[in-house]
Order: sequence, then C-alpha cells, then structure tokens
Amino acid sequence: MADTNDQAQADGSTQEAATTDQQPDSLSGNGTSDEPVEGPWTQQSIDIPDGPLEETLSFETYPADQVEHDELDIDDDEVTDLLRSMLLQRRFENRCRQMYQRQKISGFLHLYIGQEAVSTGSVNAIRLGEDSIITAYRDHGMGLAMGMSPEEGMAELFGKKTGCSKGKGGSMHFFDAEQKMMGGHGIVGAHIPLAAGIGFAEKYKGTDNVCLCFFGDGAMHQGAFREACNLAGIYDLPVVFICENNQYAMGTAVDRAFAKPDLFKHGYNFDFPCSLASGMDVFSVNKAVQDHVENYARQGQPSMLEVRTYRYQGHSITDPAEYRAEGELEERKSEDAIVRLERYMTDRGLATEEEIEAMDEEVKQEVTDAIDAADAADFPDEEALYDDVYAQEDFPFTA
Amino acid sequence: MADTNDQAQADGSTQEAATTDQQPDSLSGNGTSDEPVEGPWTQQSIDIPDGPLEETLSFETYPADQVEHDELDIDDDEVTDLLRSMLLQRRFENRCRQMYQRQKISGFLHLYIGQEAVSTGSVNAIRLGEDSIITAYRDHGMGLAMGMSPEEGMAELFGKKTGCSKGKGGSMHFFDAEQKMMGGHGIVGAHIPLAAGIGFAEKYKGTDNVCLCFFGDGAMHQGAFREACNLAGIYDLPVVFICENNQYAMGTAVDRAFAKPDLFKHGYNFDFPCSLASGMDVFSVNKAVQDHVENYARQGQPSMLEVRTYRYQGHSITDPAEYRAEGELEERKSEDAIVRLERYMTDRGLATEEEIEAMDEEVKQEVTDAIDAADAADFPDEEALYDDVYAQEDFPFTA
Amino acid sequence: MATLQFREALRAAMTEEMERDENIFLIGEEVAEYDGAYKVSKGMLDQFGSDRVIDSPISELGFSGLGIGAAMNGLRPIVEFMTFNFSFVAFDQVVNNASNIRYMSGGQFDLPIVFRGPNGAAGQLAATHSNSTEALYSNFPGLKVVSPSIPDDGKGLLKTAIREDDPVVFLESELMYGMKDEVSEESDYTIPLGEARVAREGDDVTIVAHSKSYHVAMEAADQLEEQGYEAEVIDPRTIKPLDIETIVQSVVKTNRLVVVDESNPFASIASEVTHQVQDRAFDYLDAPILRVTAPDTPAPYAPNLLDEYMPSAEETVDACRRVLYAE
Amino acid sequence: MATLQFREALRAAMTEEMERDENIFLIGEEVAEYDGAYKVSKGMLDQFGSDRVIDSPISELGFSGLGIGAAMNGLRPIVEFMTFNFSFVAFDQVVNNASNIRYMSGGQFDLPIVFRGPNGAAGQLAATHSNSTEALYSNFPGLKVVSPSIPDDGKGLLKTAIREDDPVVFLESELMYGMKDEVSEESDYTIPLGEARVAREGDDVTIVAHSKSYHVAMEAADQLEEQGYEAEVIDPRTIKPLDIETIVQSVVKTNRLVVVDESNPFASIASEVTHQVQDRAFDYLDAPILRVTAPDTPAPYAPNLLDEYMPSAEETVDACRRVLYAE
Ligand SMILES: Cc1ncc(C[n+]2csc(CCOP(=O)(O)OP(=O)(O)O)c2C)c(N)n1
Ligand SMILES: Cc1ncc(C[n+]2csc(CCOP(=O)(O)OP(=O)(O)O)c2C)c(N)n1
Ligand SMILES: [Mg+2]
Ligand SMILES: [Mg+2]
Repeated sequence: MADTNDQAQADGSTQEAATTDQQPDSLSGNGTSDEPVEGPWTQQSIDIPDGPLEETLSFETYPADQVEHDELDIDDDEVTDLLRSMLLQRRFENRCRQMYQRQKISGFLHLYIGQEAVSTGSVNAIRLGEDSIITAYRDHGMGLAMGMSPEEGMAELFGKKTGCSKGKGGSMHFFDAEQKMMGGHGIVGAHIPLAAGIGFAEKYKGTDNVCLCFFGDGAMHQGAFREACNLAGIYDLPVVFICENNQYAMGTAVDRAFAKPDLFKHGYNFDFPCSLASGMDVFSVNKAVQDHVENYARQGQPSMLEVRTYRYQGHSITDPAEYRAEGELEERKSEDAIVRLERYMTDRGLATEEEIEAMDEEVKQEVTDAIDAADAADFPDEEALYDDVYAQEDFPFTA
Repeated sequence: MADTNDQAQADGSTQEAATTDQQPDSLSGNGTSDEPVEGPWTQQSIDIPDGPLEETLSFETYPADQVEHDELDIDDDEVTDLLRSMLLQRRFENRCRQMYQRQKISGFLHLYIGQEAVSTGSVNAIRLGEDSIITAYRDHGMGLAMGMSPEEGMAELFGKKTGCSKGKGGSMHFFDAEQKMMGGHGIVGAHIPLAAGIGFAEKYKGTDNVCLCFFGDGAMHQGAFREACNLAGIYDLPVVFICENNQYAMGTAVDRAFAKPDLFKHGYNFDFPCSLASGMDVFSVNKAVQDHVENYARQGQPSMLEVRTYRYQGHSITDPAEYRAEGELEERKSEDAIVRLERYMTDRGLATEEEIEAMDEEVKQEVTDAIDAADAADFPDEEALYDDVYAQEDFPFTA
Repeated sequence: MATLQFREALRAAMTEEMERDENIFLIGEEVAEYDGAYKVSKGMLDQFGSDRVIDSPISELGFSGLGIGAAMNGLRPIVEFMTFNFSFVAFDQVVNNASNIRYMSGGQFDLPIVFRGPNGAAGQLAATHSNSTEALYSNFPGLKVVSPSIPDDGKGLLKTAIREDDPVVFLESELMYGMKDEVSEESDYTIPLGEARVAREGDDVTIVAHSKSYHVAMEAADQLEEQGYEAEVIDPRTIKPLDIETIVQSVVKTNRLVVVDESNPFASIASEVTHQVQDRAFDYLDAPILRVTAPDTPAPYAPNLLDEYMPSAEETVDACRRVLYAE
Repeated sequence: MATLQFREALRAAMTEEMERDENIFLIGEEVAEYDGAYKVSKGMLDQFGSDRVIDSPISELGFSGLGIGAAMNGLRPIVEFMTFNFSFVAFDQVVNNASNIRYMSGGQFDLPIVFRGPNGAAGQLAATHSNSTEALYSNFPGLKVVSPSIPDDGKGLLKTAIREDDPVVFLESELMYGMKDEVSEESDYTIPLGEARVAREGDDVTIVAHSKSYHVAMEAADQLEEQGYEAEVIDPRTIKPLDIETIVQSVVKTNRLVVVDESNPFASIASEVTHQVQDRAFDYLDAPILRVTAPDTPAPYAPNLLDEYMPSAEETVDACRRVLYAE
C-alpha cells in the first residue's frame, strides 16, 4: 500500500484506519524504474520527530439486530433462500455426525454447526461464480452455501467417485472450481497466501472480481497471515481477509493464545480498513461483507474483517470440548443464527412457522436423498490412485 | 500478554501502546488448569459494540541530539570507549573490504559501515555477558561491540581455525557463546524466534537477563517476526525486538515493500510498547535501548524498537547500490554517527582532535595486527570438516 | 515390565526425564490443558505445572525456533508437533537452524532439543496430512532421526533422545499410540541411538522396516513362515545414525533384502538402505533389493484407494518371494 | 545457435515464453528493479513492465503461496527464489499446496507454476546457504524437478517447464550462471522433461551427474580417457520424472555405475538412482554402484574445508577406477 508518505513521516498526525485512499496501480508497489523512488525516510533517519507520537484508529462494527433485509437489497424471497441455505448446512452436518458414527465417513470431520450465518451471509454478498472464496478445513458449510449439491458433498465424505473432489480430498478438501470455491485446506493458515494469489490473478486479468479469504482465529498465529496481508497491501489486491473467530483453536481459547486478542485490529499492521461483525446474525455478516467487498476489495484495497461466531461441536468429531466454561454452549445456542432468522421471518410475516417447518422437512429429505445417493455411488476405480497426480497423462513415470 | 480483557471488550476505550501493565507470571499465558479461563468473548460474539470503535496509540521517540552522556550515567571515559568501539568497527570493516578484494575473504560480505552507533549504543545499555544479543548476517560490528577481538573476527573471515567460529561460519556467522553473542544468522528473519527462546530460557531459569534481538527492515516481512513476537507476548519474555531500519533490504526500499512502512508501529499487533529512535546518535540509541531494557524487558514485557540508520555500502560487497537516489549517500554521510560523536567530544572538551586522531591510529594498528594474525593463522585441519557436526564424538557414523 | 500403550511409554520417558532434569520442558499445541491432541502428554501439566508443560499457539515456526533458542541458552526443550505434517511450516528452523548452529559456531553451542510427534499416514486424512518425513530430515547432517516401532523402544529411545546434546527428530505414529506392549520400568532405561533391533531371526530373506511398516513386516514374516521361508526382520529404530552393520550382517547371511517403508519411494530411506547395502554387500546379494512403499502419489482420501496406497503384508510377502525367486 | 551465458539462456526462455503468453509473470525478490540478484532477469522489467515482472518483499512463504493461488486462478507464475536455501521457509507451500491441490481436488485445478532459482553450494557461504534440495523436492509426488547442466538445456527445459500444467521445481546454479555455451535460437525450442542426455559415450563405466556435478563428471571422464577408460556420462537433466531407461541401458552396456551429486548423501538422488538401477539391471552390474557426494556434514566456510567438501573429478575418477577394479 502506498500514499504512506505521511504516515512514514511519523509526525503524529491523526489517521483513520478505515480510509480508502487512492491506491497506485502498479503491481510492484509505488516503485518502478520509470518513477524513481523518493522515499520519505531519507529525511527521516536523523529527523526522528519529538514524541510521543499519537495516532487514533477507528474501526467499524456490525452488531447483531441492527440491519434489516430490505436495507441490504435482499428481497423477501431471498430471505427464505438464506434460511434454506443455513438449514441445509445444519441438517447436512447433523447427518454427517451420524454417518461418521456409522463409519460411512472417516478421517477428520470438523463440523461448522453454529457458524452457518457466516457462510450464508458472505456468499450472498458476492457475485457467485465470478468472485471466489477460499477457506480452511471446516468447509462443508461454505461449499453448500456456494451451491455445491449435498450429494456431491456427502459423496466426498463417503470417499465416492461422485464426490466434489472425486473422493480424493475428503472432509477437509471440498473444491468446486466452477463456482470458484477454491477449497477446503487442511494446513492451518497455509491457504491465506493462496487468497492473495487468487486476488492477484483477478487484478492481473483486469476483472473487478474479489476473493474472500476465510480462516479461523487460530490461523492468525501463522506467519503466513502476515506475509499474505502485506503482499495484498503492497500489490493492492482485491481480497477481504475474514477471520471466523469461533473463539477456540482446538482447545485453545483466543485470549490464551494472542498477545492482542482483538483480532480485527490485526489488519492495522498492513494499513487495512478493519471491522468487527457479529456472526450470529446473517444480516450483520452480509452487510459487513458487502461493505468490505464493495468499498474496499473492488476498489483494490485489501481489508480485514473479524466475525465473531461459535462452533457448537467440538473441534472435530472426536473432541468432547471439555475446555468450555460451564453453560457457555447453552448460552451460545440461545443466540442461534437460524433461530434468530426464523424469528425475524415470522415476526415480519415473511413466513409462517408451518412454512418454515415444511422447508426444514424438505431440506432434511434433500439430505437423506444425498446420503442415499452417496451410499449408492461407487468408490473410485483403483487406477484413480494414479489419476490427477499430474496433468501429464503417462503416469506413473516408471513401472 | 494478558490483562487484555478491556481491549478485547473492544469498547473503544482509549489505551496507550506504551503501557507496562502488570504481566501474569505463568509461561502459558493467562490460562492454566487451576484458574479456568473465563474469556471476555463469551459475552461478546453477539454483543458487538456499536462502532466506530476508537483507539489512540502513543509511541515514544528518541531523536538525535537530545540527550547527553551524563544523563545516561555514562562517564567521560566511557564516552571515549564508545568512540573507540565505533572506530574499531569502521576501521575493521574498511580493511575487510580491502581483504575481500585481495581474496583473503570470500563468500558474502555484508558491511555494517554507517550503522555503528546502533551496535555500540545498544551494547552499552546491557549487562554484557549476562544479557544476550542475537542478530542477522551483518554482524561484524555487533561482534566487535560485544568485545570480540578483531583477531578472532578477522580470522573467521579468513576462514582460519582461530576464528570466532573456528572458520566454519564466515562473515555471516560470528558467534561468541562466552559473551552471549548468539550469532550471526544468515536466513533472513529466522533468528527472531531464537531470540524468543533465548529470553524464554532466562525467564525459565529465573534470571532477569534480557535478550536484544536485532533484525533488518527486510526481516520484518518474514512470518517468523509475527510468530516470535506473539510468543514473546503471551509468555511475557524479556526480549527487545529491535529493527535496524537501514532503509533498504538489498535493493528494495522500505516503502516499496511494506503496506505500513512505519515499522516501529508493527509491535501494536502484539500489544508491545513501541518506539522509534535515531540510529545516527549513539546516545539516542543508548537511551532507547536502556529504556526498553529496564522498563520493559527486565519487567517481563517484550517491546519493539525501530532504529533508523543507514548503510553506506551496498548490500554486500558486490552490490554497487545503484538503487539509491542521487545525493542520498552523501546526505547520509553528513550525519555520520562517528563524526557526530567526535564533534560532541571536542565541543565538550572530552577529547582534543589530536587525541581522537591518536586513538584512531591506535585502532587502525589494532586492525592491522588482527590482519597479520589472521594471515599467520592456520586453516582448520582437514578433519575439522567432521568436527562439531554432532556433540557425539564418533562421527562420521559410517566409513 | 509394565504393559503400556505406546503413548504411555512415551509419556513415561518424558516424565521420568523431566523429574530427573528440571531444564527439560515440553512445548507444543494442546500439550498442556488439552492433555495432548493424542493424549501423549496427559496429566503432565498437572504434574509439572504450566511453566514446564506449555501450550503454544499454532506457530510451528515460532515455537520450534523458540525451542532452538532455549536450547542454545541452556535448556533442553521437547517440542511436540501435533503431527509432522505441520513441521513443514517450521522446516527451515529444523533443517537450517537446529542442524547447523553447532557446526557454524565451531561447536560453541549444544543443541539438546527433541522435535517429536506423529509421522506418516494415519488413516483417511488425505494428502497434506499423510506425509512421511524421515527421508527429508535424515538428509540433513546435524540432525538425528529416530522412529520406534514398539512401546518399549519408544520409551528407551525417547529417554536417550532427550539426553542427547544434538537435535533429534523423533517420529511417532498416531495409529500406534494405542498399541499395548511390555515396557521396561527401569528408571534409567535408555537405548542407544544407532543400534538396530533384530526382531526376528531367519536365514532366507532380510526385511528392514521401521514404525508402522515394522508391523507389516512382522505380519509378512508370519505369512512367509507358513510358506516355508524364514525372514529376518530388522527394525533400524534409529534412521540416523543408521545401523547399517546389523543390516549388512543379515544380508550376508540371507543374501536377500526387502525394505518396507510407507513413505513415498523417491529418494527415501528405502533408497538409502539399498545404496548402502549394495555398496557393502554387493557380492552377497543374490537378488536385487526390493522396496515396498507407498506409490509415488499423494495419499488419497477414499478408503479403497488408501488401502491400495499403504504397504501391506501381502505386497511384502510378494516382494520377498520375488527376491527368493519363489515364483 | 548463439553463444550465451547460462543466465542469458534462462532469460531467453522466460522472455520468449512471456512474449508468447501474457498469463506468465515473474515474481521474486529483486527480480525487477535490481535486475535479479544474479541478473538472470536483467532487462525484463523494462521489457514487460512492473505488472509482469514483480519485486516481492522477503516473504518466500507469502509469494510462493501467491503464485500457487494465481496458478489456480488462471495465471502461469514463475516464482524465483533468490536461492533455494530460502525455499525452506516456503517449504509447506511447495510440498503441501503446489504438489497436492490438483490431486486433492480430483483434478479440478491445473498448477502451472515454476519455482526456480539457484540450488546447491556456491562457494564459501557456509551451511545455511549451501543446501542441495533436489532429493527433498523429488520425494514429493505432484512436483516435477528439473536441473539443467548446460545453457542450451537450461533454455529448452525452462521453456518446457513454463508450459507445463504441473508445478516444476527448476534448479539452477549460481556458479554456472556465467558459463557460456551454444544455445539454440529456435523460437519454439523446448526439451521434453524426463529425457536424459547422453553427453559422452563410452563402454567402460557409466557416470550419472547433473548440474555442477555434471561438469565434474565430464572432467573425470577426460581424465579417465587418459588412463584408458571410456566413461559414458549421462546427464539426467530432469530429476523427476527420472529417465531411468537411458541410465539402465547404459549400465547394461558398461556394467558399472558411479553417481556424482554434490548433495549430502543420505536419502539423496544418488541413493535413488542406485535403487532403481540395481532393481532393473541387477544381473548386469559387475560392481557396486558408487556415489561421489558431499560428505554427510554441513558445508563449511573455510576454503580448504570447502574444497574437501565438494565432489571432485579426482574422487570421481577414483570411484570409477574402483568399480572398474582398476586398483
Ligand atoms: C500448520 C498446522 N498446525 C496444526 C494443525 C492442527 N490443527 C488443525 S485445526 C487446528 C485449530 C485451528 O483453529 P482455528 O484456526 O481457530 O479454526 P477452527 O477449528 O476454530 O475453525 C489445529 C491446531 C494444522 N492443521 N496445521
Ligand atoms: C529467507 C531469506 N530470503 C532471502 C535471503 C537473501 N537476502 C539476504 S540479505 C537480504 C536483505 C535483508 O535486508 P534487511 O533485513 O533489511 O537487512 P540489511 O541487509 O539491510 O541489514 C536478502 C533478501 C535470505 N538470506 N534469507
Ligand atoms: Mg477457531
Ligand atoms: Mg535493511
């Protein structure tokens, strides 16, 4: 990012974090050989200003219950779609748990239950199929929210050839190139630089598409976060870095692991606009992501958004989550984003309880059908072991 | 770091970056099994406060020419020592350049000329032999400032067995375990986590020794910086993270490479006290490091200090440094820290020009003697190739 | 002797050593409050407190480096990688810092640090979570690499590793943590690094295998016995230093060698054993040395593909029969 | 044919490909304004502008990952590591992301990315700056590994690598950048990956060597000739896929093999060549396969130790004489 001459001046001038100053276009920052760099610092090393230097930061917030669907250009039918999307994720994953117990699913299984407003609210804020999303291994919800069919998802979990990744990736590796769902990634933090690259490609090709990069609170520990954000900053990449803070990384609560647990503020080191949103209200998420996408990412300004949410299940299916405080889960559940949206709809006459009930039944049936389809599908052929290792066809290289 | 409940509250309360709040003692942060964590966030995910949230930061500065030696508890003789130390580094490295041309020295050779006030001012602020220092590959100056003899240094550069690392490490790897000079490290940024570990060991053993960790502006790009700082923050480690900002990483000027070129502010993400000092005045450096050591590090509070300085030579001996702006080097040289200190001494009658001249000659002779000694010394015995690979003696393992 | 799970044997090693030497500490993700992702460190926080059993954020590079710095400054860290897949983000710290600082400093610093955790495939976890790292780490001089196959060795070797003044990469296995076996209760039970264990004697063919593959090899040996062949099974236990003498002696006797190693094959431990053995026992070999490894593909998720992927006793028997010219 | 330095041949490859396909870009430290740390990309910023020749901060993990993401999204990045020593901080990106994403996604993404830069020892740079990485990267399925020894191959192979839809690790050499030789000027000059080059024919002994070691091997072959032995020198050029057929054919003829490889020996390319050759040509081998490598120590700084450390023509001649039972 540039236009930092003033800041580098370190003259104590007040500056808002959420500015959207004009960014230079060159990918290599503000230095090219034609325009020789005239760094402000050449005046600076000796002329350190008298201190203390002060700087005031400002962060936008998106609390729950503050915005209604019509303010967000969401029409009544779409509200139903939002609920349907969230219900589908919930019902799908409830059955995943059961299928794991029945040993239809194996490996790691990280459930997203409780966080559905984040995926649904976010996906609704982008141009699906043009903008892209990348996330970590807790990815079923995002996949479904992006339009992946429950059959493809369930088949992947069952390790079937009809799965979204042909049974090669499993739970942590849902991919859907068509919808620009760029995965499902299992190494904590390692997909964050990929997001910078995805955004880079959009800028390079001259589109105004953006990339939403989701990662957990725990992923922010990885050096990858810093490197990726800084690159996005200097190359002005259309990426929104979204921390899905569900308050734990496995058993580690955020404030045990961060010197500065206000995660949304961590964009400061990259001069990003930074905001904090509630992840328990699909409209709050939607508004926050819309703002970040339209005001920042599409303008070539990377930014940081923290969404506070909560996972109801343990980290993975084998985690009893004994590290929670007593009553914590129950309290969280009382704010459930699905229940909230249902209430919102009935309160406003957008749907009756019966209609919602019917939709829920429909969704459950859809998931049951998905399970049946996945069950009926074939495992990959044995030769598939050697497929897709390389683009090159003649593989294995040596017999 | 802890006591962040208020910040995590994100309630917009004003907070100074340079606070030195009491830190908890437990190495595993503020969560232990005896004291169950009661995270503030459990109230928070839904109760996102109304925004915008504001926060005011405050940073200390240490400009040049603002502090005199007696205010720093430096007596008159010590001032002479400081000058001598800086002169030794300068003269030593000038001869290094020559010795490289004569092919006595090979490999990479990164000269520190121009930055001597940083090493000398810093070393004078610690308890040598108890506190430790770790730095990158531009390490000759730091070694000499810490009391390494020029013979040992020069012999290392010549690849002789009498070198400070027995000829195994060369220019980038000066080590002196005795003085707690923990190296000399060639992989950019990779020594920063080591500093956290060195500090960790001091805390673990219950000393109040500290570790100064020096790194270049370029090293702050590495994810290692983020990870190390955060660990230092949560474990309350006695480390001062000192960025020696000489304004370039190889040919890349700071503001081309950082989304936020105010490097001293990057401690914010770890809730560190952060300051900015001039590296062209040995007293400014000394005061800044003293403050950070005594007020923060010895109290178990990691902190961040940026020292603005300048390297007169190219990145390494083979770099013509054509990326500089015209006149830039000359302007920098006009602020030379050695010239400044000499003027300071003559102005105050601490030394006459003749005395300084004489000392300079003495130092030059010392360097000449070091060269002669290095020249006369033996290369390592051929079997030394197999020494010090392991502590274990019987090596190579197989014939 | 006590009957212990593998994880308990490892825990016993750490616990006994930590009781003996207060400079030893354990750091890693979820090792303390969570009792370890795989419960290897269960109860250790309670016993040693949070100054010595330390939860780390998900910063492998950071806490590996912290361990190395602490080792340079007088402590003896045990660094747990939740799995060795995650050591790749810390790769530079292990292979450039831990391995080289002693050498580059002319021997001024001891590096008494153990990097430990599970290695290799552990079920349907797909490609990024199924890496075998022994070939990578043993390529680097300055590191020692240990990979026990049975709980008793786990205990004895881990105790030794902790006492070493050199950095040790100690490779365990998720799938073996629950395995129960007899484990020595001697308080000073250490097993020297670099000594292979001849687990089963036989005259017909030598099988070298470590970690999970060792159990595959033992099963294969049983099957071979039924077919009338006596396999000698050697568990190298330490990959580096490798006890090549013991392997060569066996090959001199059997004239045939099969290496079982679940790693990807290219430039693997199996390749290395082949090189060293043919160099030293060329005239004794009656057949090419064969290896039974994972194929040269990433690990798949689908259960049938994964079955196909992992080395099996059947493949091992086949390889042995081939070097025995039994078909 | 033109006479070009190695660096110029590589630059020609990049330049021609970038002229052909605008989705190709170059990113790395100092590649643009500084013209490349070793001047490989000299002038490319001027030709292609700062949108396609891009200076990166010292964030190997970050910009490698950026390259991978860009490759997933339709571009064809060339990622320069200033040296491959620094790829270790990006190791996870290369070996877990670049190599696996095609597989884990069931083939939904092409990964047309080249990671290139100098590899191996380059004079007195000491241990952390002298790593040979070919064994490490070729251990990972999903990656291809190329390491040319002469400028013409450099050009032809780099052009091919850039056109591949698979991730390619392309290993160059600082010490060879200045080497001049004839290079094809054909506009579409590509050399297929996986085809070795028989650089010198001979009936007595086969020497396999790549990169700098290739030149050591050629020198050894000259010396052997003077001693009355004809060595066949094979430059594999591509480490993965490895053209084992060509090597085996040669061994079938010469019955003797020496591998020269400046890497540390344990689980190295040399080990792998040994394994594959003895597997396929067991009955043709008249002597054990020997390797001439760096010793199993970190690289030292002192000039005399470094001389001792690097594989030499003399050692290669000695090894050849040993397999020839010439002494
Ligand atoms: C580099 C790395 N280290 C460790 C792990 C093991 N691991 C998997 S998930 C996880 C916790 C991540 O927490 P967070 O980022 O908050 O995501 P959440 O599970 O809460 O969605 C850990 C430590 C890993 N996959 N990758
Ligand atoms: C991880 C890594 N990447 C790249 C390099 C090559 N390199 C050596 S020094 C350097 C510049 C570092 O600049 P800075 O940190 O500002 O230190 P300075 O040279 O200015 O003292 C680079 C890119 C390296 N040694 N390590
Ligand atoms: Mg989390
Ligand atoms: Mg610098």
